[in-house]
Amino acid sequence: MAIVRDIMPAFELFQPATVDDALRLLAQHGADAWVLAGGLDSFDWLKDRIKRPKVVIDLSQVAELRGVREVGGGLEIGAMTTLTEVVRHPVVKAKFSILSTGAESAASPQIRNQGTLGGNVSQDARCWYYRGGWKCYRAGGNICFADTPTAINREHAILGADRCVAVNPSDSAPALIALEAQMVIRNTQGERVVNAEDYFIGPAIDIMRMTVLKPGDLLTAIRIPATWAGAQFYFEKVRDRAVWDFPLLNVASAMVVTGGNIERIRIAVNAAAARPLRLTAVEDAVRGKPRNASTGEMGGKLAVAGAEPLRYNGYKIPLMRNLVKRAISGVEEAKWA
Amino acid sequence: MGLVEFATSPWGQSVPIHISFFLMWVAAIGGLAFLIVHAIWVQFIARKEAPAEAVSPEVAAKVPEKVARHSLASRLFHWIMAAAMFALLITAFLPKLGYQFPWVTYHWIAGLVLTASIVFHIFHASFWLDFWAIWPDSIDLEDAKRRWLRATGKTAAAPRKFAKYPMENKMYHAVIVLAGLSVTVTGLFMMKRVRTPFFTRNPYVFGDMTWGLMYVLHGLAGVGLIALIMAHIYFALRPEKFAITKSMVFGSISREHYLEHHDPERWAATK
Amino acid sequence: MPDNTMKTDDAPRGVSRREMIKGVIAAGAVSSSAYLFRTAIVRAQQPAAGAVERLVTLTVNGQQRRVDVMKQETLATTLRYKLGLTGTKLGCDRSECGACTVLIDDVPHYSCSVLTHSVRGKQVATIEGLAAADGKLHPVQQGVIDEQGFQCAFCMSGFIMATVGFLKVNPNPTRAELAHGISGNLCRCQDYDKILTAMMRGAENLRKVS
Amino acid sequence: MPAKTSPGQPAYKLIGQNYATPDLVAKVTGRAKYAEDYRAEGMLFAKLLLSPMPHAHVRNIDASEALAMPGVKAILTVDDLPAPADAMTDLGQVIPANKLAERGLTNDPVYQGEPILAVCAVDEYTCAEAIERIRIDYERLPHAVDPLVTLRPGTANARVEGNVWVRPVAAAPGPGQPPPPPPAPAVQELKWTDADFAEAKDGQLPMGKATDEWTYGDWQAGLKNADLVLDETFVTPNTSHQTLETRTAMAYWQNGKVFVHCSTQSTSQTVPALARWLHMDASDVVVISEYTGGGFGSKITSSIQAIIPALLSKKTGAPVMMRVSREEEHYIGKARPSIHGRLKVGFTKDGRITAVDMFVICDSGPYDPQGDANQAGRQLSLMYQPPAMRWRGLSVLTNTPPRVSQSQPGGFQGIVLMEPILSKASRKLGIDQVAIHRINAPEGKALIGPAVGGKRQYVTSAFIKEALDKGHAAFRWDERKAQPKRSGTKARGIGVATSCFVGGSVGFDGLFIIKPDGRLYIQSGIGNLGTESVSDCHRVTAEVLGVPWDKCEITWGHTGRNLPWTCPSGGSQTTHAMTRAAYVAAMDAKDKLQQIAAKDLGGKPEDYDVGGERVFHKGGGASMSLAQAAKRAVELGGIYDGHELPKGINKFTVASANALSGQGLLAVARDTMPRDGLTHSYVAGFAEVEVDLETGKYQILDYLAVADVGTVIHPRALGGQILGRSMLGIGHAIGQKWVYDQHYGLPLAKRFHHLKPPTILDAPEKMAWDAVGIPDPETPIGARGIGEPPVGAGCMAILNALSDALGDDVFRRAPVLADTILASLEAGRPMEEGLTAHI
Repeated sequence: MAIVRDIMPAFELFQPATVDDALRLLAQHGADAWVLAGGLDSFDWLKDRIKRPKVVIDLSQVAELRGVREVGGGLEIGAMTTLTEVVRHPVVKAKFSILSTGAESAASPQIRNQGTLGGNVSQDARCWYYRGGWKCYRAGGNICFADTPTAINREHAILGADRCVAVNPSDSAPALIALEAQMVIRNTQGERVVNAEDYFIGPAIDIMRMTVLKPGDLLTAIRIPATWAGAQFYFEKVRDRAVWDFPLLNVASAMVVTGGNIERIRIAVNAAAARPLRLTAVEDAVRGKPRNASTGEMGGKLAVAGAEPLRYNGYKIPLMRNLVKRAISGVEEAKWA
Repeated sequence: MGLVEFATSPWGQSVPIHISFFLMWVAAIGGLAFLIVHAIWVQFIARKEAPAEAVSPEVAAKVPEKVARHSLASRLFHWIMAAAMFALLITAFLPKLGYQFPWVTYHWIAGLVLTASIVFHIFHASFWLDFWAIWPDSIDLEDAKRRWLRATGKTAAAPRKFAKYPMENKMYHAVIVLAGLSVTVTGLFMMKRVRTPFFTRNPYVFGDMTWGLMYVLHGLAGVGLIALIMAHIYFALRPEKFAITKSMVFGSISREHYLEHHDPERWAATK
Repeated sequence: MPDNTMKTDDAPRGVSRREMIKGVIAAGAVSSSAYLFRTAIVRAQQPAAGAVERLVTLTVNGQQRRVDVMKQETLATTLRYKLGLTGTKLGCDRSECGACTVLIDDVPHYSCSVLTHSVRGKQVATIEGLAAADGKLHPVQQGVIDEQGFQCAFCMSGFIMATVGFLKVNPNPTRAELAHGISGNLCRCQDYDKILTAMMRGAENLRKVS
Repeated sequence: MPAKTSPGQPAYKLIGQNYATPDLVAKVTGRAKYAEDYRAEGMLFAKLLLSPMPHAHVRNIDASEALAMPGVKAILTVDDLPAPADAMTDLGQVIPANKLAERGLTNDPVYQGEPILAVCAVDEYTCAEAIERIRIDYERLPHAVDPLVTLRPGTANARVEGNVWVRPVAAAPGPGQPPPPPPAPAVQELKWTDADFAEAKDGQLPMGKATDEWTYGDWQAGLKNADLVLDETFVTPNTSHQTLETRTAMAYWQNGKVFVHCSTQSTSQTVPALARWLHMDASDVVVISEYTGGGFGSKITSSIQAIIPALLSKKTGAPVMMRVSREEEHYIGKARPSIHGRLKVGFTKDGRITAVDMFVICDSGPYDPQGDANQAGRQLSLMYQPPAMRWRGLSVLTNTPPRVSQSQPGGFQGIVLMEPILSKASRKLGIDQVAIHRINAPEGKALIGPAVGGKRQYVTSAFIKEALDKGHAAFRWDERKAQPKRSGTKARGIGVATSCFVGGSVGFDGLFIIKPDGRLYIQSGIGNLGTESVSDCHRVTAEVLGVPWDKCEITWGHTGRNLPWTCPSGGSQTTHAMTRAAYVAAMDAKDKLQQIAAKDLGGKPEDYDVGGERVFHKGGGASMSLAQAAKRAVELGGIYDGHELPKGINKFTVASANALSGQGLLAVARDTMPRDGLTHSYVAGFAEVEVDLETGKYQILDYLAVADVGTVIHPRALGGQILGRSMLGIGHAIGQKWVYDQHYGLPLAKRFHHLKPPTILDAPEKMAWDAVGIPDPETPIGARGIGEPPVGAGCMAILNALSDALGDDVFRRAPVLADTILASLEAGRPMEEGLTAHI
């Protein structure tokens, strides 16, 4: 079968108005169904004619999945809330600013106007072999093209690789993990809530999925507890171009400092592994220590312990080390005359 | 649904990537069916053999109380191999059943253990044991024919007693050798495709097609082993064979069992 | 095919905007059935129970337009090939360039990555809808004229729509703010400096009139 | 930006003034129609089937199932294409067809993504479904995507014929004869020895046998007597042109003529190109391209794939549109060839270059040999004026998409190879960067390239030193230089780079009519690709005749509307070539007006002058309006209204003039004005960057480009060109490149977020431009082209600033991204693989 791209294959389109209708449709069509949120990840798969769902369930009409609600000092953000809505939300800005900084660092304005928070955390890997339609492990094959002697893999994983070396490209995920967010998942059987860091899965567990979502599941909301409201935050994303590009690496931290000492801290990085990594070892190591450069250095070094570079992504080790350092002790800003 | 799954290579060619995993169920069900049929056959259909005539007492007298059957080395080998085999089957097929865990590392380590034990066994059997004892000889075939005719009610000369290993035992060994070697050899090549401490990962030592066929062979042998292991356990637990099973633990069989089933001419009993 | 039956909308310059749009719409109508999925209607588009209806009413530039839309059809395709609004360009069709930017309820979107079915009941605005009926240019369009913004201009309608959308949120941006606001648009002539100058001039023009 | 008129140039009314170009309203209202915006009744659609393999032979195509589908109209394969035809130059020279050239479709694909066939159907959906039902039996052939790898012993060749281009040297022209046509290039196999590769130390480019070489001066002595000799290897990137408008085309036939709506840089020049590809008479080809969404060299005469809808339209008897998707554009949209270069450069203590020994490998892709390798040497020899030089080069074939000239072809690579050496020398010798550029800069009729017929050629003029001085002051260079380089986790650096390229050609035609309504009806064959030369050049006509601009109408973009023979809009030729053509046509009009006035009002023609929309007696008194003169021209006929045409104008122009004759005073002329030297333009670029030492990311704080382009015609358009093309170069510095998997020979980077065209936020925080504004002495208006020179200056001002901030040996290839910088800073030496292509 000759390969042809850029014409979306036909599919049946459903636009349910309520979550229940959506869940019923998902249950009814099972693995044949494709959930469409903002669509910015989906349309690539569809236009490339690589994924060919029989049925597309477009959530754009489900009002109850949109919007940010204040719940007991925290927030509940509907999965279909656009990144722009998240970025501009006053409470997010005021109390949980890493989330707005993180979300604002994603893609481009138009994409943030359409892309949703739920979609951003549930998006697929962007490994150029995998997305190029190469039949790799993640695509159900038996090889990783990005981990071969001749592979070009500057964007790939330095940690947690298991056959597949793709990374998770989400910019909001580390912020959510740092904020101790919880993901609300529903299916026709009912509702379950998982911690943000457990929402994502690596290739060792399931090489073909990025998240715990299974056919029939729907991420309906993301809850942000009051726990870290108004804490000291740090978010930084390093990418090639200032717009559109996925992170080479990003880091998010939430920290409570009392008397110059780090009392509580959560740190997460993304694009270092197939799932956003919460750096618990670093958190434990720096907790109770003074918040200064040497603590930062120590945390940074610890963060990259066990990192295994590929042929072209060795730079990610110093990059992660430095970003984690900054996430702990901040940036030494330049003072030009 | 085909027996083999194909994928499009980066060059747009269709290449095999592995067997269709429903074959796993085919093997399991096939194995189960075999042992049910066998049990029914032995229990209800097959004519019981008349107890063979006893050997002369002077011969019997020479037979020790316990007749050594498996050296400690052989037994250790057998059980290590068994452990490795189970580890391999579990790490290979549980994920396919939906139980997700990081299986790759356990799988290749168990694979190495299996390979090592097989290599040991080949040397051990060649230089320390009677290598040919496990392979069917002309008498086995002749007797197999006789047993079949008699079991199906026809007339035939009484089959002689077994040498060290019963016919089925030898047949089984032959098949497992085939499956075991295919799965280990292909498995060893596949080590080049996973991250191991031994060498840099390089899937490009063979072409897409060669690899595909290798995966298919690995898969076929793998699911084949499901059925073979089932049969093995079944026979091990059958009452008439249980003495042999015990001997795989304790190393020897009783004089009675020896005299009843084995032909001192073909297998000289030793302490 | 007899040659004289050939009709194209290779219209001479100088036709008024309205004639032109009529012409293009006519042509658009001619080719609308031609562009997407004529045969697909039979092959792959059997409506299932509860699935969307193919015939939809869209509100584009204030006008109600009834269109037959395939399930997988993007807004850019509908605008360009069914409504004849070819001012909206397709540069990448993958939400990576911004040439197809239109406003949906005043918010800039990449029309190449929006299912037409999802804009039912929403206000869609394209470059053709900016200027007044009498042809008076929108202040942002005027900004381009004032500063000779853009070069090949293939990205222009997208940039203008993105700017118009951004100015609704921030009518008085600094140059840097505006750059961030319209950073979802690519210009391969890379006339970015002059584009920003023109768009800042447009923002200024807009503040004057409103 | 205020209007910039040159101090050196006379006070013009129109030239040097800003104005709104006549195409602008259509552009802002979305009315401007590009190829994909046209519709025709019963229009069918075509889609391409692309090769999945980098190198293969198609054994068999089974399209039966596809053709049986409802809605599928036709299939076009290479067997339906006319064989490659010879080309004919303006001078009537026949350039023999390159039998190895790209044909648009093929059964022997030489790169992944090459079109094998096209399917034509009622809609694109059906095209796609049909393509998936086509079965092709490929014989896979060994591939080569790395120009250096294919030179190793025992490696694969990109084509069965071999892996390098050789161009037999042309025979010297006989006395007074035009040079004979260049002999056809040929492909051969060339493998270097293991010893050649072993000689090169870590990161150095091996230098085996070259296929081409030239020298001038005693370069060996130059290097021997130098106080400092630098031996540096640098690799420039392959970069797709990535015009925002893909090369979509729509075509139909009418009364035996083919009408092609395509995307082209050069309206007039595309007619003979299509005629050649289609084996048709040029008079039966009509090109419609009123607006072109960018070219940068990739659409100089449209693209050969434009014949696919034309031939399908003939086959199906209906109009056919072939939309080209962004991914397809990556394959057939052309790209700039990368160059692996190694230069040995000698310097005196005071920074003057003593000699250059240059070795370059040009990745020419699978088709035509690219001139970039040679042009890199030529432009380098002009820009830095080495007194002695040796150039050696190879044009290597690879199984990657076809290459073609991109803004400043070759010149760019030459600048990029040389500038790091110049800035390194400035640090080693303790000489200011601007100073070392100035010391080596050309001046006046500076020499360029090797000797031709025993004599080295020279340029018309060069005022780059003035540009350096102007920029040095405006950029507050010394002030910035005094600043500290490090603070906190940041490092800052400043950089300067100079750049040059061909700035114009000669010998084209101007054509316009003064009609009895007193207005000028100007015919423009210039492509409208955003440079605005399509109208800017004709400002000269109005200026010379003193006609207000609002009384000028320009017709462009449709060769059915009688356009003159015009230069290709590429290589910065247009402003120079077409202001000259506009000038001679205006002079022709002036001459005819004087004659008409003399006839009617008495006296001799030279007693009359033209101005204020009148032709008047210099002594005052008698005069007539242009309107009256135009009316008289029609009455007089003959030469006056175009019924008699002058000799020497191109036959393309003749046809147009004939069609226009009898409507008024018809002015038509060919530019035969003398020119002493080769026209070149120059740019000096200045940049300041700030590097984050912990992430490797850097920001361009400020950029200034000062151009030497002679007389400024249209300041805003000029500014757009200077900064726009500077950004094109900056893109090469900060991100644009190709990525290939060498095992499969397949591209991994096909999307914008992989190929990284700069966004508005990657542009420098501050950008400014200026022009020296000294008219070129060898052309009447003094204007030169500007499209090319800014590219190299933009790229290298940034990279030199980076080296100023970080020191030498952090990078050895462009582009330079965060990963390269961070890895090198971490290791304290260049970490990125120096020589592997497409990483």
